[in-house]
Amino acid sequence: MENSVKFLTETVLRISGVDPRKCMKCGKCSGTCPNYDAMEYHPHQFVSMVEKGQIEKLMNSDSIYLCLGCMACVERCPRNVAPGKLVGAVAQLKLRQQDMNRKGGNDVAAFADEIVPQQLLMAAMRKYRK
Amino acid sequence: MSVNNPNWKPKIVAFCCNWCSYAGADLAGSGRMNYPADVKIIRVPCSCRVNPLFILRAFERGADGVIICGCHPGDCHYTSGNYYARRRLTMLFSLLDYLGIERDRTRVEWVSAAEGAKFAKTMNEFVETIYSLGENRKLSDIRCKKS
Amino acid sequence: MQKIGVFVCWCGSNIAGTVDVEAVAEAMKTVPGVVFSTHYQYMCSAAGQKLIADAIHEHHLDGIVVASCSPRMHENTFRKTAEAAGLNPYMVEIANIREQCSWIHKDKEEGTAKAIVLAKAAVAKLLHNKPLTAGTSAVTKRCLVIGGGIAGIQTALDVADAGYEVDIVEQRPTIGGRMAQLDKTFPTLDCSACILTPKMVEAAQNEKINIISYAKVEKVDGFVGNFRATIRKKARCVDETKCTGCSLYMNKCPSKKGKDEFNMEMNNRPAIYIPFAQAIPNVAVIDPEQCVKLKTGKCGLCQKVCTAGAIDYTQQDELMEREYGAIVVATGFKPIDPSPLNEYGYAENADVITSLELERLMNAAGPTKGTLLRPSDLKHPHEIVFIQCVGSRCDENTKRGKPYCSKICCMYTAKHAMLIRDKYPDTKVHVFYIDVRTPGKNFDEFYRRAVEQYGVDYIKGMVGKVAREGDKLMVRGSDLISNQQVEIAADLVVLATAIEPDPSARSIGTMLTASMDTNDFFTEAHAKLRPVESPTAGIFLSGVAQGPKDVPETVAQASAAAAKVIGLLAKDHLVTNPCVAGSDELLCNGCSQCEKVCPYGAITYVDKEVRGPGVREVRRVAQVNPAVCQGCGACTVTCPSGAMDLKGFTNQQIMAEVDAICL
Amino acid sequence: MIYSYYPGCTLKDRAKQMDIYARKCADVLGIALKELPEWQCCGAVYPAASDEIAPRLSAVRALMNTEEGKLVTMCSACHHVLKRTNFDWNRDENFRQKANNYMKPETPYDGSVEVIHFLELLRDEIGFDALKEKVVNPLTGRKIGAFYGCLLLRPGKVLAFDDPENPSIIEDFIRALGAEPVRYPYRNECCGAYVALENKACAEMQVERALNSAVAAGCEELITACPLCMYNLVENATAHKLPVSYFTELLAEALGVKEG
Amino acid sequence: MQEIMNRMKARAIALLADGTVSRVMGWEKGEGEYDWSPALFENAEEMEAFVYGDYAGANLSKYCLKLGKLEGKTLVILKPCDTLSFKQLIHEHRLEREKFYIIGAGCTGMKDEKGALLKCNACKSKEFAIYDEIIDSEESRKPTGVMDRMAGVADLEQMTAQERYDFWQGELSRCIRCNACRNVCPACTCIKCVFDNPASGVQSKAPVTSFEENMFHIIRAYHVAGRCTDCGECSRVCPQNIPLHLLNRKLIKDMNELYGEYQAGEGDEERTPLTSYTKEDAEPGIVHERGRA
Repeated sequence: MENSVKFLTETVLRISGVDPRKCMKCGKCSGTCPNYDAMEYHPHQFVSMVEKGQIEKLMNSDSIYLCLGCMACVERCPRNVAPGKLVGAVAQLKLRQQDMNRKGGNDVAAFADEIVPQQLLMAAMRKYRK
Repeated sequence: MSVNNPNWKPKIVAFCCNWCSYAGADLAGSGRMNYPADVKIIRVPCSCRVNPLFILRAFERGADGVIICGCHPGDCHYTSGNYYARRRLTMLFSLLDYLGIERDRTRVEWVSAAEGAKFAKTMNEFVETIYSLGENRKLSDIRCKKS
Repeated sequence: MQKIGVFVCWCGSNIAGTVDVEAVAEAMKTVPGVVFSTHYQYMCSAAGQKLIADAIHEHHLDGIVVASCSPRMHENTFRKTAEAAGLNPYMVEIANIREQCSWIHKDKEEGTAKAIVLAKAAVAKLLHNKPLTAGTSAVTKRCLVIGGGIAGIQTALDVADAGYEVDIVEQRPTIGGRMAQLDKTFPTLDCSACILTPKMVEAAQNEKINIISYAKVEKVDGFVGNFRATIRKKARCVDETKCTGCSLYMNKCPSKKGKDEFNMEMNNRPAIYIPFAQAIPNVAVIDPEQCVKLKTGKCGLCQKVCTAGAIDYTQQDELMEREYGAIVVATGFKPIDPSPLNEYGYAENADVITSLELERLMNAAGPTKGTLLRPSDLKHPHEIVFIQCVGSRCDENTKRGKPYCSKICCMYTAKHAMLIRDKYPDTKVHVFYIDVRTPGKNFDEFYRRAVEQYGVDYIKGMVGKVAREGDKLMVRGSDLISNQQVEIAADLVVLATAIEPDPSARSIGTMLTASMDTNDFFTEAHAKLRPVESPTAGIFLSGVAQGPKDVPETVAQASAAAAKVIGLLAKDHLVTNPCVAGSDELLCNGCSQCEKVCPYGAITYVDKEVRGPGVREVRRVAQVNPAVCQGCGACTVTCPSGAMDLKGFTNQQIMAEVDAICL
Repeated sequence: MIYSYYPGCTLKDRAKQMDIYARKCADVLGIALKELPEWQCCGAVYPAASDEIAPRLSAVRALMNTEEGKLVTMCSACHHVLKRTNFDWNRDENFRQKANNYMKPETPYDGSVEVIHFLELLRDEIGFDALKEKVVNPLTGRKIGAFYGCLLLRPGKVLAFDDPENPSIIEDFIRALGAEPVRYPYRNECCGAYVALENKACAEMQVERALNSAVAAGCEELITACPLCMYNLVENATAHKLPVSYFTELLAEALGVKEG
Repeated sequence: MQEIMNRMKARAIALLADGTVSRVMGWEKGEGEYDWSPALFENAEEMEAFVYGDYAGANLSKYCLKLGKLEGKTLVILKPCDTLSFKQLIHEHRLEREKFYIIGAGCTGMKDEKGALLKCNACKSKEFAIYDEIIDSEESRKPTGVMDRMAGVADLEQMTAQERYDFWQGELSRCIRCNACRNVCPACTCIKCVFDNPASGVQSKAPVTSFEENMFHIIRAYHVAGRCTDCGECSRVCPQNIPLHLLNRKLIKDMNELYGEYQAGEGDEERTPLTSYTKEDAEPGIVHERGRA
């Protein structure tokens, strides 16, 4: 898989459908993010870093697994930028790299107990491995 | 189809009402919003001045697409002109479609004086549509086609 | 054979940059009818116009085509040039090779080819032009101002000052508008009422100004110089000529549930009330929704205490018809309702308020008599958060607000922050902002004072959530400079809500056929050069109706609109548009279809002896009144025989253009 | 009235109650919930990348197999995934084409199915006023908070379920059952379940914020439509705790069919 | 029908005799058995040639344009569908009501050598839109011709654009520009037609290219839109048997669907669908969308 800045940036933009140039840098996404403190890079940084082509930095950060996928930033963005979709797209790009699964199938299966809902396990399968 | 003639450039006539759409076209111009040179604008006072004869004449003389632009319904400078135009053009387009003429060669769009971007976008879309339809053969007068 | 001259303008590099003007001029020489063709750097300059005039004389031209900028720019210039050179001004056609050619195309070859086609189309049309003579119409020397805020008041005062009559039609019971609701004004911190009320009084006392309050314009027809408006004066159930504005009834009225509109509905008022102490006219009004007498027929207390005998429960709406030469739109604005943006919790928390509500809370005549107390528990707030750009600058696809910057919020928020810190130094004030926009005289200095002198905490970032927790409002937002998410426990949250045109604007725009943009602001005739005129002749724009602006800008625009109105009313006659419809009696069937679509009632039918080759009989034929016809052309298309045609845009002219473009 | 019904995997196992109560209530309300034949897991998360086709195929199949025009879902996550799949199907040519290439269906899905949540069915098809009349056991005096979470509401334009910032459907539902709905600011925020497996602390923080907000506003119990929220609000509650139940359980109680 | 004719004849002669009318517009037999032509009768002797019956298909409304200019009243015989054309001409101020005495003629459906007329297969109405007296029979009041008037249009609408194009080219290319359609049409009443007027810019006397008959027929259909009563005379008289009524019916169908049911010549409203509007009218794009569904 190609890893040039150009390729990564274009792929993220294409698969996310996000246009970071629409951003007016108001920071509302980060103001509304429920998991802000846990993340190394915050939603508004995803937008500006993708625009600048700093995808690899983002791919190598745990932030991509800390997004709750709650879409609050998508809903509230006044510019229709959808930062959350960028986070998801970068995470997806990471999983598509060779040997870059966050967890193996067995690791996820190990979470299973009497209470954990099936869909959460299924979601983990989707979010942590490809 | 356009495949016959790779150098084919469409001829597109845009009738624009003086108060809204012509001004919108001017705004697109001063905003440097590009659209293809295939579009040529004819200024009319109101979309209700556009006689079906003009549209057929354009096709006869080799136009590949005709678009009529006027003020948004409710905003006509003359209060009701575009309402009449809307009915007249609906009927004309329907009749052309009924005669088997590609319906996408005709279009009506309401563009206000403030909508330069919409004007450019509309023209770009329309030109693209006409390119995909290719040359107008069904309605043209063969005498008028330059070989 | 006509002799046509073609004049191709470079417009400096505006046209010459992407159109080979020399090639265009050269190509036009071979077009039938063209006897002279040239190009010049600036055709609109004195030298360019002289070049045209000289060519008209030298080549005995009977028509000219100027290939230049949009006819909306210089058509009149060149018509005057032609007229001065002895040519009928309607023997001039413009080929728009700037806005519709050079500015939108990058390829010079393509641009040149298109410019030639456009110029040829203009020549083709011109070959069918006929000299036209404009008629005249009288001017009614009275002006209608719709809206009695500071914009309408200023325009009215200036027009009246020049000696013309002005009617101000205001929908509320008093003039004064939004400015009357403001506490202080930036950047001087003048008391708003102190500078506005003298103007209100001046308007009331001016003999030339007639204030029609609690009224709305229902219908307007006619045209520049000759408008006729129908105005509905709503029944206020109080005789304006008798009421002394004594307010004795205030405590007697048993109904206390009316929302005080002037105080942004933060407190209640009786059913009979005067909106505020300095209201003009200082006359009470009865709210029919709240009045016990009007609703049940039992009460009448206010009538009993009124010594002037002004109360009249049977009063009916009154319709007035008035004639005007000019109309000024000064319909103003309202703040948007921030409830849909409920992450700010406006709908649920009394202590989340809009800036205009804060103005009333800080005003001595407001619900708290000017003491800053928060609405929920009337306690003094110690920590206040301001949020900027609420509903402004939003992408249109989000439906979260307006796409434009509301322009005044940065400054009034700085004002609020400063006034609070000044009056209540124990209060912490935070402002969440995206950008602080201060382009105005002494504006940035003002904002810096708020930060440097008053210690207002400006946080660059937006708020994501306001949540009530106990008696605090937890405001969570981002601080982009320190790259942190911050949470502030506030007592009061103030939203700098976007402003939007008054809801009445859209219907007024439709009534006046004055064009508006997608945000319902009125469009100006030219964004730079004719900023106070509507494209519709005789309609002028004043204040926020045209776009967001602050008080000084509004006043400046109001006076500019007045200057334009005075210029119009000073004329005894206006030259009418000669491009009107006309019917060929020999072709007219008398079928009456055209009459049905004429929006102006300009077409009538007469039985008339028609004479022509082999024809001499009495027929029913259409006649157009050229003074009433506005030249839309609706009739021409309805006419199946082609008897009805439009001068300046005849069937032949338009078809010649079509042919020239397509061939 | 007959509706196609998509229960989803969790409702067949860990969240059985939600499904059982829903069916009982449907009987009382005169609705036939016709379970889709051979449905598969919806995919649990909607893919963030527009070129991910395979994870959405089972959702497309569910839509394709819907015969009744309307497909009812119970679980927030399934509702989310199915609605978004349907939305994109009708707008994304590329998705449509590729999915058809994968599945090679005899007749491709025409995009005409309407996905509705059971709550929408109660609101729009039955009406809360009519529901109120069916209540035999009004839950008078109970102060109940709705926990919407994120999946039901957002993205608002796609799900078109309720006002994403100011929803009222569950409050209206609670009112119809005779209880007192309590609105609190964090009712439409995320519970953090998606990170709960890997990062319990994070999840706990989100839950605490929500429960704190609910308790402060006077909620005595919460209801949800989401098995993830249910799991998380119960398992990862720390300082504040509240009883949580599925909305269908509450409905069954009010309609008098909870037991037996 | 014979009985109706006899009553009609007697009544006409009486009206001529008492001076109520100066002439009678009706039909007389032509050369062939089916070939009945419009004819004018000025006295009782001439009335001997008067006929009315199964072959009186011609719509006499248009002849009234000239008759209306003569001294005295003209008696005109109008079948139910003809009264619509007549009334429409009154709406357009082309005829003066006082100049005519109208006998509404009961009709059991008209024929020609090929059988029932096209307009009679889909008879619009047995009601008279305008009349002074009615001469009919029980038989003539019964409905006739119950075929779907719009069936032919609907069939064409079902075709692909190319099929429609081929169909119309096949039909219209046979036009010889004899102008029979125009001359017979009671809505085509221009003193001078745009196609005859050199100043109109579209003058054309005979088709030179395939386009011109398109243009002629499109514009003709368009010019009578909203005024055409669907009397079917255009198709009846076309020597090339071009189904011109399918153009008019398409416009009628569209107007009915988009702007509400409307029958030209019915009622007292002079406005047609194309000289009125509502603010909520469909956008012209509906033509495009409708085709794609």
